[in-house]
Amino acid sequence: MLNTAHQIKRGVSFYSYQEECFLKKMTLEDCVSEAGSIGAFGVEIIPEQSMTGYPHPGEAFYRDWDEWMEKYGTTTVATDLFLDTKRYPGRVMTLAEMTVSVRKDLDIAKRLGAQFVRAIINTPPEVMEACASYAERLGLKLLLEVHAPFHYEHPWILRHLEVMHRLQSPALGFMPDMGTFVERFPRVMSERALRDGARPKFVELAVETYNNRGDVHGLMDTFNYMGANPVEQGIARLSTFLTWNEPRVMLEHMPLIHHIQAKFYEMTDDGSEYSIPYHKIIPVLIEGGYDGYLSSEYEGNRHIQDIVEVDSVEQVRRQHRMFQRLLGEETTLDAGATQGNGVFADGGSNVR
Amino acid sequence: MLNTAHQIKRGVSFYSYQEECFLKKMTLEDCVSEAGSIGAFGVEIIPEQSMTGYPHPGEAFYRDWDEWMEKYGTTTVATDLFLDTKRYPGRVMTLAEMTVSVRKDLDIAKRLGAQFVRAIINTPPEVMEACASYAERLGLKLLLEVHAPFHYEHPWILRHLEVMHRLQSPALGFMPDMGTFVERFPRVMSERALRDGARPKFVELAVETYNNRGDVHGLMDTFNYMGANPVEQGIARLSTFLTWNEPRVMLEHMPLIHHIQAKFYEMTDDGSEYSIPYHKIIPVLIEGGYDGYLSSEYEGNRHIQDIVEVDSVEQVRRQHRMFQRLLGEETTLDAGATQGNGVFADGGSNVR
Amino acid sequence: MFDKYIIVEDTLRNTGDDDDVTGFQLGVRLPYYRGLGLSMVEDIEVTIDGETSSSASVSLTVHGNTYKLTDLPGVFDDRWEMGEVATVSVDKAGGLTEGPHSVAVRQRLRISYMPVPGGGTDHKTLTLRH
Amino acid sequence: MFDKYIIVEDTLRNTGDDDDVTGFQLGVRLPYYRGLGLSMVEDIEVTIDGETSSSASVSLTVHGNTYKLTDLPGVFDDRWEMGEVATVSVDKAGGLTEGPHSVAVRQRLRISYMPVPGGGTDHKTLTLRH
Ligand SMILES: [Mn+2]
Ligand SMILES: [Mn+2]
Repeated sequence: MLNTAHQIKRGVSFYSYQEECFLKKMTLEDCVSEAGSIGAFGVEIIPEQSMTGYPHPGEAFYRDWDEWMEKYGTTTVATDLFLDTKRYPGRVMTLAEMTVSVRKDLDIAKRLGAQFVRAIINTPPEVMEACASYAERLGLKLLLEVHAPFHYEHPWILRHLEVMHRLQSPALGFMPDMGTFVERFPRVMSERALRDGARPKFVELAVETYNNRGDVHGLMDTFNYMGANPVEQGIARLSTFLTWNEPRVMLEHMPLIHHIQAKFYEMTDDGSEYSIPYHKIIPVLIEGGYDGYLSSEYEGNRHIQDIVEVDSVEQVRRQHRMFQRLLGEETTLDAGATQGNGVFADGGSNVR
Repeated sequence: MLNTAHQIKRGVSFYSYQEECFLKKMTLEDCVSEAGSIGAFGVEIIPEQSMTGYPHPGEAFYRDWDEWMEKYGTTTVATDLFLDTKRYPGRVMTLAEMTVSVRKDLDIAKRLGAQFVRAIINTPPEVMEACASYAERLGLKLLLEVHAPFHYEHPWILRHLEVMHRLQSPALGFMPDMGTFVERFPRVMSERALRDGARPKFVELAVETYNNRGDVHGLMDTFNYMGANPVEQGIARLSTFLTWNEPRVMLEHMPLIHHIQAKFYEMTDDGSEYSIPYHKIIPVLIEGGYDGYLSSEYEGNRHIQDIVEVDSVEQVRRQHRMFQRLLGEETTLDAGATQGNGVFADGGSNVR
Repeated sequence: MFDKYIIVEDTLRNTGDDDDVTGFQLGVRLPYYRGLGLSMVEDIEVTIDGETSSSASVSLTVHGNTYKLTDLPGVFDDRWEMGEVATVSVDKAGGLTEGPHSVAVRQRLRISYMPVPGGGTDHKTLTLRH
Repeated sequence: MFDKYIIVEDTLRNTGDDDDVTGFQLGVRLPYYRGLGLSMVEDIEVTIDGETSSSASVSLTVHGNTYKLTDLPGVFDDRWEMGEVATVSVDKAGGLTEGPHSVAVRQRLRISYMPVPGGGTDHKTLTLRH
């Protein structure tokens, strides 16, 4: 596999650094700088997270952004939009209002120099259809994120597929989130449940049922009859939000897949993701001729922030060392590289 | 199939006549009489439904019961117990209290002359275990009802299987409810949803997703994003309570299966159940050497009571005509037999 | 499953004496296919013409035994039978006026095998006659 | 996901003049990984030493703009940014006593892609200093 030719590139979504950004330990420029320093040259930004004053951050913001891209050798690959269909109390937005909202975010993506825009899962297929030609004129692709527990045979995704196949627009497609390929129950989640008061027999049953591809939807009743407490009920519910799909399911839809959110929960000390088998995923992407980015999406912080200082930077670096290995790149990111970066002086590096 | 030898017998659970009993249109004796008259000689009774004064109905009740069995040629095959684990406000019963409750119902079953006792699904495996030898001493079998959405690989049923396989007690087993074999979405449910205000596109999507073995658990989010009203959300939820299993899954567990609740929602004018394929189920039971009863459980009333006067008697008769056909019995129950029975003079016979 | 049968037609009456009407009552059934121990009847909410009675003012009579709604959680030796028409009584000085009233009854039942509260709601127009 | 960061340490203060203390305030963050338009902030419940403030007494200040909690549903042109420490002010004649207080803040947020209300809860002991 190391010698297989491919065009897959590395990137990072600043979703990954949410803990440090939330706590003002990292600035937006720090995120860009860090991405560039690890060769994750394609950056993905969530305007509603990183742009103060969204949707009108001001010209200075865009000037700074363009300068950073230049300075750190990065490019804006993708932006992530939200669609606040419940913005107005007591009613859901009309399709026309939704279309206006999505176009506004397409404009922002264009101004940032992005190629791809993440349409959040609640975006109706009718809105995708209504925005396709607008996106095409801007040279953008509007990509529905397929996030667990959604999948390509989910009734909602089937409705989107109908529109995409009917329109044949180059501007519509999918952005799979690799959290749809959780092969075993993430350890950071089960351990957090234990710390929060779940009893071991409940956690073990959830983990075992999930890992054995059992009926996770049956866990709620089972836990209820076993006298579960609220934390235990939470882990039963969580089990139904996690999904394992065979990564080859992406092959059929590869013509519609243009960007990938490389979700991860825990990069272990031995350099692998505990729950998501990237060593099975990346070969499928290579086989399918995928030529876009693997855009890191670290989501472990919320599960460990109660016991350690989150070190998203180190986690992302570990994921990129793994990507280099699986993509056959020369491994340039040494373990321990974090230490050299003064920005994160107060960040713990022993995430786990 | 008509000539295949088998020992399957016909019966009826008085659950079937709940509408008429609730409205005092039928007495308990009417139920027994009706069962006898259609050759459903094995009767199943729900003490908490039919015994005024439960759990102490008085000696007169039992005397009447015994007389009716004699008079109408019927036998008590099964009783159905409930386990009110939440009887005491603010706490769940202890396992010891649950055991006492189940033993009380075993005593009632014994007094009624039953062979089998339905343990309701929330009965913990520990309680089944604690009651096994007591049931055995009474000559009873305590059978966990496997009701949709439960099935033999459900985490709760796996816990029960562990106990049954470990104990090897002749007193423990299963009572499958044929509602676990709903091959297509029951029409009485989809039509009721339409009458209650669900829009056709929602009902059609639920029915189609169910019938195509799609991801019914994905309907809730799909409907939510489509702007579903509460009735529509209800039909999405309902879709996850219905299940189709290949009837052959029973074969592996046949040594544990001693009684069958023949759930049905609608016997159509052409003499078949609209949603549950008894023509596929009964051959499997014959193949597996099942020698117990098919105990009718009519549950269509709640879905049609808003537009027609429910005629449970006619529905059960139709199911038994189907049983006679599928079991290779001489068909003795004429269509229209309802007319001859004065007890039901005010019942409509055109259920659908 | 038997929501439509909760409120029994033609059962709305004032209670007390002619010159001292102290409340009203009506006939109510459980919306359930079996009887239920009274400790699991969590609530019976009676709303007349849009006004919901306080739980302290409501009593339930089953086969001759009367309980205050607020005492039901502690009643472990009595049941409301399937289909039994119980009487729900509400304290209300002066009672209700003669003529039609919009009546809603909502019951919340604690059914052990269900993960969420059970029960049901019915709404009918009943006419109070002298 | 950021519940533990909702209440900002060391931010509890009385408001008003020394001789006319009219309430108290503290710093609060959204428990969410993005900013949110204020019309979708459905509730901010502040409980001090077990006593929950009435919604009419609560105001929110984001980057210098102050809104009454009850007016937030109609605010479509302002946002609470991710990680932004907003000020929650509560009217309370006399304010709080100096010293430690048990502070709980519960937020309910309307997140469109979620079927149930979002938000979060935090609980900390803050010390009010003069
Ligand atoms: Mn994602
Ligand atoms: Mn059944």
